[in-house]
Amino acid sequence: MGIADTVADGRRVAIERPGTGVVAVAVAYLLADLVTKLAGTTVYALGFRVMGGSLTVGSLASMVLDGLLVGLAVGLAGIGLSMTYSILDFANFAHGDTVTVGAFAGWVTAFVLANLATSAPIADLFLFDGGRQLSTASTYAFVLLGLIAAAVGTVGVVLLVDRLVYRPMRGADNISLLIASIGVALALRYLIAFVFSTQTSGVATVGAQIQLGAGVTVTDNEIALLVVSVVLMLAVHLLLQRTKLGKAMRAMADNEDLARVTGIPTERVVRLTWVLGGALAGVSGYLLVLERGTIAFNFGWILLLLIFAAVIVGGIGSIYGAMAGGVLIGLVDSLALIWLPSGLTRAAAFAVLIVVLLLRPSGIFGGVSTA
Amino acid sequence: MSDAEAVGRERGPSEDVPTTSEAIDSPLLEVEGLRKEFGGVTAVDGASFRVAPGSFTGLIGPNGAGKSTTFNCITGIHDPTAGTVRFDGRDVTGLPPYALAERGLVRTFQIARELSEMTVLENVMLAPPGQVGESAIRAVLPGLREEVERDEADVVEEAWETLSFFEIDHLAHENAGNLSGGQRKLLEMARVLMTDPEMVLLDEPLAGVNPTLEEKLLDRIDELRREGLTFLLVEHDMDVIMEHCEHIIVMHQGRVLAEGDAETVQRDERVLEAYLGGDV
Amino acid sequence: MSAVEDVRERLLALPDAALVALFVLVIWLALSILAFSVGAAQSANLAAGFVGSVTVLIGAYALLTLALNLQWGYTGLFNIGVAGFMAVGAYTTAILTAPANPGAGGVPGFGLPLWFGLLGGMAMAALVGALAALPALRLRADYLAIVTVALSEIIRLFVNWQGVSEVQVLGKTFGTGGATGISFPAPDDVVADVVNGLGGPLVAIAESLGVSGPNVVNIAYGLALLALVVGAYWVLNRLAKSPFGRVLKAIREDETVTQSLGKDTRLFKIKAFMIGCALMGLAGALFRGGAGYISPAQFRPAITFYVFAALIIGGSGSNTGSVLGAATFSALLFYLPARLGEYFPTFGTNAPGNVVEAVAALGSLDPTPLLAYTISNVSTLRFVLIGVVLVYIIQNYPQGILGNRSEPATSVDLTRHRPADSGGDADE
Amino acid sequence: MSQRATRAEDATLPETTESLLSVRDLDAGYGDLQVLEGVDMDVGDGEYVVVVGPNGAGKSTVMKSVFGLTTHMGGEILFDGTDISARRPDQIIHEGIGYVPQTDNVFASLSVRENLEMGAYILDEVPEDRIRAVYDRFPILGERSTQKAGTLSGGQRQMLAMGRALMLDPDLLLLDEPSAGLAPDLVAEMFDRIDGINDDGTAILMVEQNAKEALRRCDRGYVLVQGQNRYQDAGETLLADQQVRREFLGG
Amino acid sequence: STEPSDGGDGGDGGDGGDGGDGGDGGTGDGGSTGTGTEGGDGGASDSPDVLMIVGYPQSGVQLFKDYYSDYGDDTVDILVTDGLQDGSLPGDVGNDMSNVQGTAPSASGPGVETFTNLFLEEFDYEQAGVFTSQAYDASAVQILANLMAGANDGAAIRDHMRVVANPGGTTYTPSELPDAAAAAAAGENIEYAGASSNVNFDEAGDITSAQYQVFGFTQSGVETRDTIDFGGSGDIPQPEPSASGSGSDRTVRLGVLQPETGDLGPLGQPIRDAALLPAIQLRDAIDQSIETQVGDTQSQAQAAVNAANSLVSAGYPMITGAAGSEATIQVARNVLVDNQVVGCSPASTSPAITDLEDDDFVFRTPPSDALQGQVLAQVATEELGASSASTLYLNNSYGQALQESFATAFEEQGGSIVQQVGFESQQSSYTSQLNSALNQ
Ligand SMILES: Nc1ncnc2c1ncn2[C@@H]1O[C@H](COP(=O)(O)OP(=O)(O)OP(=O)(O)O)[C@@H](O)[C@H]1O
Ligand SMILES: Nc1ncnc2c1ncn2[C@@H]1O[C@H](COP(=O)(O)OP(=O)(O)OP(=O)(O)O)[C@@H](O)[C@H]1O
Ligand SMILES: [Mg+2]
Ligand SMILES: [Mg+2]
Repeated sequence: MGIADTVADGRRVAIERPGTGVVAVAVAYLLADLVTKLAGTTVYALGFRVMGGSLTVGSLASMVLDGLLVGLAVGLAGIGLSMTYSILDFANFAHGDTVTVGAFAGWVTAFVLANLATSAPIADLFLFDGGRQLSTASTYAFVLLGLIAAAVGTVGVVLLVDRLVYRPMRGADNISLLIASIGVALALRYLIAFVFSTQTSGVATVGAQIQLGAGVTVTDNEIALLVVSVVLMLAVHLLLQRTKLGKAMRAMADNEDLARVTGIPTERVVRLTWVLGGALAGVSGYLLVLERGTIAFNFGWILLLLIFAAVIVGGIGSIYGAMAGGVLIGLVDSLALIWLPSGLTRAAAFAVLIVVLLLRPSGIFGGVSTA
Repeated sequence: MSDAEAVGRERGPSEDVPTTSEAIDSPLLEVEGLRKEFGGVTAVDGASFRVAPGSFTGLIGPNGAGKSTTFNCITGIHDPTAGTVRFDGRDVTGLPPYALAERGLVRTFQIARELSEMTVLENVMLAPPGQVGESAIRAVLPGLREEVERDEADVVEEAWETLSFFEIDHLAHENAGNLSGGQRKLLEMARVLMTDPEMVLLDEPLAGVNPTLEEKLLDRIDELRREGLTFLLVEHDMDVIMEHCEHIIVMHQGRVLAEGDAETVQRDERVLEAYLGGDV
Repeated sequence: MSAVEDVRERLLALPDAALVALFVLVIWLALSILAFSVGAAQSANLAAGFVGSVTVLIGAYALLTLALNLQWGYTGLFNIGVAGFMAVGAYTTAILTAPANPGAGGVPGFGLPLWFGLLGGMAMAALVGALAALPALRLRADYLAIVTVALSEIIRLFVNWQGVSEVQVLGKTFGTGGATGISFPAPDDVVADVVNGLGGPLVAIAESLGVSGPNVVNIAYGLALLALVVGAYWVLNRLAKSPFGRVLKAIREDETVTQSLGKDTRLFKIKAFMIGCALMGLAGALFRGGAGYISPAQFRPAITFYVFAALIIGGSGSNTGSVLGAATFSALLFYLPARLGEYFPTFGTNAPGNVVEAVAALGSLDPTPLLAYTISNVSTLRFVLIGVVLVYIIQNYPQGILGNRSEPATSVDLTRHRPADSGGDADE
Repeated sequence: MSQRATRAEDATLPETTESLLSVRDLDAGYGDLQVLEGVDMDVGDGEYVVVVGPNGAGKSTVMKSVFGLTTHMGGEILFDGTDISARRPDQIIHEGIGYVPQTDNVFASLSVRENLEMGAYILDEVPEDRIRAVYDRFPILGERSTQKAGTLSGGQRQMLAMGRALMLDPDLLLLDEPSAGLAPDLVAEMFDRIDGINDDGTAILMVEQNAKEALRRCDRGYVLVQGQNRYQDAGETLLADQQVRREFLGG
Repeated sequence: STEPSDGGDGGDGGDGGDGGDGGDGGTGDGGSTGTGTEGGDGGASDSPDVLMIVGYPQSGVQLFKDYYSDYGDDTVDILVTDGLQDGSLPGDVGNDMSNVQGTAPSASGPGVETFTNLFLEEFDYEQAGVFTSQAYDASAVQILANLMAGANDGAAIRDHMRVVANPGGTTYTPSELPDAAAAAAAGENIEYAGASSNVNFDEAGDITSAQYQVFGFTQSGVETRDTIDFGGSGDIPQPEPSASGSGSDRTVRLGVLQPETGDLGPLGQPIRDAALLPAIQLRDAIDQSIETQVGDTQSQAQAAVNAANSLVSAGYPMITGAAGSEATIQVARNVLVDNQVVGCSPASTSPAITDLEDDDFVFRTPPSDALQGQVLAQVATEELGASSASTLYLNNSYGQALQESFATAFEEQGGSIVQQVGFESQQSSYTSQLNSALNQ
C-alpha cells in the first residue's frame, strides 16, 4: 500500500469517522513522543515542549512487562465474564467477587495442606498467617492442589448462587439479572470479609527469577500465569467452537426460547456455563494471587471495572478478544505513567474503555461472538 | 456478489423499464439511486421510484429484495450509502425518523414493535404530533398545565376511537406486550394513523392478520386515501396488491425491476420469473 | 403469611402521601423506641439524634432515587455513575462558595453566596451530564452503565489529583483541595441560623426535654431536605404524568419506534438525563457537603449501588416507590443495623478475634463467641444483608415493594366518554 | 354448495385411541392470565390438521401448550396415550414432536449445518443420514450449509426451521404460520413441501392465516375463537360453510 | 551539598505540579540516558538516594512484594511512615526488609512502661500497636478534664483540657492515674504526663513537643532503633482551673470512636482497647463512675459522622477519636463543633487538623505530619546522607499531605526531589509506579 493510499485512507477515516480519526492522531502522537523520549531528545515549538523527554529502554521494557502481566491476569479473569455475558446475556457484576472466592478457596486449601505437618494452629493457616508464605518452587504440589481447589470451590459457590439467585429468575430481562448480580457481589464480598477480615495478607513468594536483560526480570509465578492463561484461552476457544456443548451454548446465546423448543436442555447448558465460567474465575483469581503474592477480600471487586473494560474492548463473547482487551487495558494502565501524572493513570485506563465503547461499541475484536 | 451485480446491471432499469413513475410529474415521494450496503451485503442497489400524492402504491418483490431496507432508508432508520430521498419537494435524505414524521411521513414495522410495558392506550396516545405537554416546562408549571390537560382530553378521545376501529379497544388498559401477534400488527397501524400523517409506509401490515379484519382494514385505507392520504404498501398477498393498488413497484435484488399497474406488472416476464412464480 | 399480605394490601390502598408519611413516622417511632430502650439518661436526646440522622439520610437518598428514577425508571438510561454527578455538583458548589481568603491551609474559592453555589452545582452537574450523554446515550443499557461508572471514577480520581488541588487561572486561585478536600459555608448552618432565629421557643422546649440544640438543627436540616424532596417529587410527578413522561417511557421501551412516531428522542433523553444529573448534583452538595466539607473519598462508586438498591426496593418507574425505597433502604438497611450493633449487649466475653475461634467454640456447644463475633461485625454483615434483600426484592417483587402499580403517563381520566358504536364512526 | 360446518359443541370426539395427539378440555395461559378455555383438539396418525381463527384467539397458545411453554391450568394433553402436560420441552422432543415457532425460528449466528445439528441435539451422534435427507428435501440448504443462518432470506429461513424440526424424524410436526411473510412463489412451494412431509407419514398440526389455501390442502380443520373451539370439520367443509367464510376467511 | 541532578525541577515540584512532568524535564539534560540501553546501570545516576513511601499495609504488602521481586538485590534506602509500621509486614512481604526504615510518633512519655504492661495484661495482644499509647493518653486527659469540670459539659471539659495536661500543679503519670483523678475531682491544678508524651497542648490543640522513633523491621516485627525529639519551642499555655471538680456520685461519660472494621480495622481495634483502658483502670479506684461507649467509623468518614452523632445524642460530651484524618475532620465539622463536644484524636496526624475552625473542641495526642515530614527529611539527609529522594505515596489525604511536607522539608535541607509518584490503593501491581519513582 503506497503512501498516497494511506493518506487517502486517512482522509476517508477523518471524514467518515471523526472519532476514530482523532484517536488515530492521538495514538500516533503518543508513539512519536515515545520514540523521542527513548532517544532522549526533546522537541520544542513556540517555547513549549511538544514532545520528548527521556525514558530508558529498560524502564519501558519493565513497564511493558508489568502491563502485560496485569493485562494477562485481567484477560484471564475476563474469559469467564465474557462467556457468561454472551451466553447468559447479562453483565455479571459479581464476577469480580467470584474471582476473589476462587482465590480464597484455592489458597486456603494450599495453605492448610502445605502446613498440615507443622503444628501451627489451624486458625493461623486458615487465615493466612503472614510468616508462612508458600513458594512455588518448594511446594508446587500443594500449589497445584490449590489450583484445583480454586476451580472446584468456585464452581460450588457459583452453582449454589445460580440455584438460589438466578434460577428463580430464568427468563428475566438482562437488567434485572444485572441488579441481582450486584446483590450477589455485595453478599459474597462481605461474607468473605466476615470470615477472613479485611486485611491484606501475603500468601505466596517468588520461587525463581529469570533475567531478561535491560534490568528486566520475570519470575516463575509470572511464567505460570502466562502459560496457564494462554492454554486456557486456547482450550476454551476450542471447546466452544468444536464441541456439541459449545455449539449448544452458542445456540443459547443466540436464542434461548428456540434452544428450548429445539430440545437443548437449556437448564443444563446454563449450569454448565456457570460451571465453566466459575472455574475460569476461580483459576484466574488463584493465579492472580500467585502472581501478585497478596490476597485481600475485595481485590476482585476492585479489578472488576478493568475486567469489564477488557471484555468490552475485546468484544463480548470473544475469548481471544477478552485476552487481547485485557492486555491492552493492562498496558494502558501501566504505560500511561509515561505521559500522565501518577494520579491520573487509572483514569486513563477508564478513559480508553469509554472511548472504545463510543467508537466501536461492539469492541475492537467485536462482531464475532463466542469465537 | 459481483455476478449478481453484473446481472443487475444488465437489466438496469434505465434501459427497458416502463417509465411510469417518471410520468408522475409532482411526486409526493421521490427516491433516486438509493443504495444501502451492510458490510459486504448490498441490500439496496440503486433503487429509483416515485409515488404520486393520494395514491395507493404497492411495493412487492421476493424475500430479501430490499423492500424493508428501502423503507428504513427512506424513514431515516438507516443512513443510505448513496442516493437521495425527496419528500414533498424537499430533500430529506438522511434526516432522522422524527424529522420525517414531523413532515408527515411515517411507517409501520414489518415485525411489530409495540411498547410492551405501556398500555395499549398509552401506545396510541403517544403518537399525536406536537402535543402541548411534550414540553417539560409546560408539563410542570401550574399556569401552563391546564392547557396540557385540555389537549390530553382530546387525545384520549381520539385514541379510544382509533382503538375501537381496530377492534382492540377491549384491550386498552392491557400492557401492549401481552397482545397476540396479529393484535400487535393492529396496534402498529392504529398508532401510525394517530400521528395524523400525510403519507404512510406500511411494511407487511397484514401478514398474520385474520382475513376478515384484513378486509376491514383495507376498506379503511381506501377511505383514508380518499381523504387525501398516500400509502406505500409492502405486501406478499398478491390478491390484495392487485385489487387495491393502482400502481405497483417490483423490486428485485435491491433494484426496481418493473413498475406499472396491476395488468402491466402481472404480464411482465421478469416479474413472473423472479417473484410471482408460475401459478399466478 | 397471608396476614402479612393483607396488611400490605391495606397499606397500599392508602394515598401515596399518607403512605410515605406513615412510613417515615414508623421509622422515627422505631428509632425512638430503640433510643429509650438503651440510653437510660439521655434518651430524648439520643432519640432526637437518631431521628435527625435518619431524616437527613432519607431526604438525601430520596432526592437521589427520584433523580435516578427519572433517568432509569422512566427513560431507561442505566446510569450507574451517580457518585460522579454528585461529586460534580458538590465540588462546583464548594469551589463557588469557598471563601476567597480562607484560613491557613484552606483552599480558596470564589466566595459566592450559597444559593448561587447550589444552583451552579446543579447547572454544572447537568452540563457534565449533557456532555456525557451526547455520545453515550445511543449505547445499550449495560454499556451506558459501564461508561457512566467509569466516568464517575474518572471524576473522582481527577478531583483527588494533587495537580488540581490549587490552580491559578487568569490570576484567580482556586482548586479542589486534592485528597484533603475542601471546605465551604455549610448548608446546615443556614438551617441552624433559621432555627436559632425563628425557632427560639422551639429550641427552648427541646432543651427542656433534654434535646441538644444541634440535634434540633439536625432534625430541621433533615426536614428541610424532606421539603426539597416534596418539591422534587411534585415536579417529577407532573413531568411523569404528562405527554413528556409518556415519551420518556416510550424511549425506555423502544427508541426507534418513538423516533418513528415523530419524537426527537435525543432531545428528550438529554433533558431527562440533565434534570436527573442536576438533582444528583444538588443531593451531592447537600448530603455529602451538608456540614460544609467534601473530599473525594465521599464519592466512591459504592454510593451509586446503594441508590440503586434503594430504587429497586421501592420500584423503579414509580416516584412514590422511589421515596419509599429510599426510606426503607437508608433507615432499615443502612442506618439501623449499625446502631443495633452499637447498642446490643456484649455478651460479657470479648468477641473472638477471628471466625475460626468463634466457630471452634461451637464444637464445645458454646454459641456465644460466634454470636459475639457476629455482633461485633454487624457493619460488615449489613452489606451482606443489603445484597440479600436486593436479590430477594428483584426475585419476588421486581416492581418494588409497592408492587405492580399502574401509573399511566397522563394526567387525565382515561375512561371513554363517548362510547363508540362498533367502528367509532361518529358524525364527522 | 352451502355445506354447514360442524359446530364444536355438536362434534363427536374421535376415539382417543386413534389419536396421536389428543388435547382434552385444555385450560392454559400465561402467568395468571387464562387464554384457552376447554380446548379440544385431535391429530390422528399421519393426519394433516389446520387451525384457523382471528388474531388473539389462542392458536399459537395451543401449540405452545403442547410444547410445555405455557402455564397449564387444567385438562390433559395426550401424546400416543401418555399425558405430556407436565413435561419440559426437551423431554417432549424425545416423545417425537417437532415444533417450528411463528417467528425467530433459526439460530442466526450458527451455520445452516450447525442449526441442523442442534435439531438433533438429544441424539448422541450427529445423524449424517438425516442431514442428508433434509438437504435432499431442501436442496438450497445443502448448497448453503456453511452460511450463517442470519444471512438467509426469509424463505430459506423457514425451510431451515422446518428442516431442523425434521431432524429427529418426528411423528408430529407443529407449524405456526409457516407461510407468513413469504413471497407468493415461496408460499406455494412451502405448502408443497408440507404436503410432501405429510405424505412421508408425519402428522401435521398447522396454524395458518393463509387459511383458504391451508384448508384446501388439509384433512381436517379447527376454528378457534376467544380461546374456545368454534367449528371443526373436514377442511373442504369448513371452506364451503358460508358463515365460516364470512366470519373468519374474509368472504 | 545541593547538587540537584535536574535544575528546573525543584520549582516544578514546589508549586504542586505533577511529579511525573517534573521528572521528565529534569532527566532531559542528564546526558547519561544515552547509555541507558545498557540496562539498570544507565539510569543509576538519576535514581534517587532514598525512596520515601507513604501508605497503609493494605497496599504496602503488595508494593513491597513488587519492589523485592523487581529490585531484589539492588536495594535502595527506603523510608516509610507510621502508616506502614506493621510488624507483620516482613512476614507478609516475604522479605526481611532490611533496607527499610521508618519514622513514627513514638511513645516516649514517662508512663510508657506502665501503659504497655497494663495494656498487655488487660488485652490479648502481643505488643502495644501504633497509637495505642496516644489513645490511652487521649482518654486519660479527657477523663481528668471531665472530673475537674464537674459536669458532662463539652465546653467546660474543653476549658480544662490544658489545665490537666499542661505544666502547672502536681505531675502525675499513668501509674498514678487514680491519684490524678482524685486531685482533678478536687479541683486542683495538675499536670498529666502520659504514656506517649508529656501531653502538652498548644493553642491549636496539637501537642507541643513530640518524639519520633526511627524504626526498622525484624523477622518478628518492628524494632525501635533511634528516637528523635522534636518541637518543644513554642509557648505552652497554662490556664488555671475555673470549676470546682466533682462530687462522689457523678458519672463521667467517655465515647470512643474508632474504625473497628474496614481498611483501618486492624489498626483501630487495639487503639479502641487502649482508649478504654483508663476507664478500666479507674473502675472501682475512684468515687465517680465512668461510662463508655464505642462507635465504629468503619474506616469511612460518613459512617464516622453517623456513629459520632449517636454518641453525642447518647449524651457523651467527649470522644476519643477518630483515627483516620478524614474521619476526624468530618466528625469535627459535622458533630463536635455544633454540639460542643470535645474530641481528642489518638491517631489523626494530618496537618489540616491544626488549621480546623474548631472552636477549640478538637485536640489530638499524636503530632502533626507536618512535623513527621521534617523528621523524615532529617533522617534522610543526616542518617542516610541522601541528597536526592523520590516519594511514592498513597493518593489520599494522608499520603498527599505527608509526602508534600517531606518534599518541602527535604528541599529546604538542600536535597532534591527526583519524582513524586502517587498510587491508588489495592492496585494489582505497583511495578510501574516503583519504576517511575526510582527513575529506572
Ligand atoms: N442489518 C443488516 N445487516 C446485514 N444485512 C442486512 C441487514 N438488513 C437487511 N440485510 C440484508 O439485506 C437484504 C434485503 O433485506 P430486506 O429486509 O430489505 O428485504 P425485504 O425485501 O424486506 O424482504 P422480506 O420480504 O423477506 O421482508 C437481505 O439479503 C438481508 O439479509
Ligand atoms: N406471553 C404472553 N403473555 C401474556 N399474554 C399473552 C402472551 N402471549 C399471548 N398472550 C395473549 O393470549 C391471547 C392469545 O394469543 P395467541 O398468540 O395464542 O393468539 P393467536 O391466536 O396465535 O393470534 P395471532 O393469529 O394474532 O398470532 C392474546 O389475547 C394475547 O394477548
Ligand atoms: Mg421486509
Ligand atoms: Mg399466533
